[in-house]
Amino acid sequence: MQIIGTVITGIGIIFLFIGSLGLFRLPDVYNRLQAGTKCTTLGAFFTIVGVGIMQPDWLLKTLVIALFILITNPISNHALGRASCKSGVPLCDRTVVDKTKNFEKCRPIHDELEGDGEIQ
Amino acid sequence: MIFVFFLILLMLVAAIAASVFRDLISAVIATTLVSLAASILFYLLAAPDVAMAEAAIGAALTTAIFIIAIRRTKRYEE
Amino acid sequence: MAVNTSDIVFLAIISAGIVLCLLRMLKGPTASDRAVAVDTVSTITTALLVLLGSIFERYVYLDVALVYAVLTFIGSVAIARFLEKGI
Amino acid sequence: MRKIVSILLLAIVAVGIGLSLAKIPFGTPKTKIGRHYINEGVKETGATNTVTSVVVSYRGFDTLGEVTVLFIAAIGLGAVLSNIGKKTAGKIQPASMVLSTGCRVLFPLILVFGSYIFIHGHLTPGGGFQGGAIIASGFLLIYLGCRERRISQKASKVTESLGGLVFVVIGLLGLVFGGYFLLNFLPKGTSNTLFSAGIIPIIYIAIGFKVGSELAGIIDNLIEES
Repeated sequence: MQIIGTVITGIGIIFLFIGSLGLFRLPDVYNRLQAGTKCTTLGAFFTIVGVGIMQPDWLLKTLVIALFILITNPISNHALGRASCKSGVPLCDRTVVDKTKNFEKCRPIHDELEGDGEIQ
Repeated sequence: MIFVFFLILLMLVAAIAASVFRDLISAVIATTLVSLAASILFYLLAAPDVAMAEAAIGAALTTAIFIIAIRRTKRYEE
Repeated sequence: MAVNTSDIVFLAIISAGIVLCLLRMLKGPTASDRAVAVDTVSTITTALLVLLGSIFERYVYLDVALVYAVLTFIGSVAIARFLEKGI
Repeated sequence: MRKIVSILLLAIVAVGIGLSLAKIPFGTPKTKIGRHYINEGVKETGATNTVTSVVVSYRGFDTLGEVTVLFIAAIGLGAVLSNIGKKTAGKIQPASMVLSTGCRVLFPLILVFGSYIFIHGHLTPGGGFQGGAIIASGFLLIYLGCRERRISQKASKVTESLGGLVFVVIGLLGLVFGGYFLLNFLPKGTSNTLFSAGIIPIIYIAIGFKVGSELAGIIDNLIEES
């Protein structure tokens, strides 16, 4: 039981590290969001459940924590992605397909835009 | 012990960043990072009550109040 | 409190991840990048708190991790709503 | 210049924190009264969490002062902001469907979690202030996600006043029963169960409601009236 839990926790922590590596290396906000959401959600889930398997008395509470992570993390990342789209952060120059051009909803708000895309 | 010093260094770098940034929203984000590190420090010092208060107030409420204040003033420092 | 070798390795890897996020927070050209970096750090922190609870072998310390899992996303949502001029 | 001074001050504070962490041995009681709290606290008050027994039982009058400070701050903020008058809401971007649905799903769970924190304040870490802050964060989430559901100012004021009233009345009941303010007049019960520790859970529930409604009222004032 101890060994299984340690292995699962190790997998989760490797996912967490890969997520932050992707956050550091990828070119623009939208790619970074992808690394920051998927990898860290999966990694945190594996880590927390792995600790729960290591100490079987804790399994219920760790499952509750993992459930909350699974609900809240995608919501905040969705809100951040929508906000960066609306505030006009540019895509990186290697982007091939931009489907948000076709939707009026996804375009940045142009009135009194303070220019979030500029580098301060 | 090394981990504690790592956390103190993290707090220090984030606090310096918060004082240097010209964009006030970025400064608020850096302040959130300071409060995260402070909460882990309280946790390591075996004070879970204080860590819980720091997490509940520093993570959500302080950020929101700063943002509401920035909304009525200018976003970029001159 | 028993610190195994595996725990030290885990803490080292997590520290490296937090350092990468910190660098992105310092570098990131727009405010959105910084917000994404801090959001990632808060998720990593939740996992770290559960891991530290298992190292300390204290069951009641899990409550703090639960507070993190429930509340830290509200700060990110607040920043996002400001950036899209919704608040 | 200002930047250099701020960086210098921060460095000094960091060195101070680091040195104090390196020198102080943690976990050894130094003072006589600290040793008394740790050794006799569970027996005398019935609360398993020593911090709670200090905050509510040994230093209960102090806590009443803190709650009063928070109350005065909320009242003062309302008085300052009511002069400005209502701004028109203007063009506010509505929240996306994911966010508003998530808010509606998560809001009751956050309320239940905050209640858990302050009801179990004498058993697990946490207490009235932490639970109140969590509940206020839930209301903040409502303001961020679905703006049209706002709380009524009157209900929050009534809840806040009731919380303060329960605290003071329980203190006065101690005066009636035993002779001093905030006497623990209820039976202690067996420790480490939910119904134990006499008046401590009741006071913490009152503080939780009071702090939660106060912080929610502050957020409502700031968002709607400024």
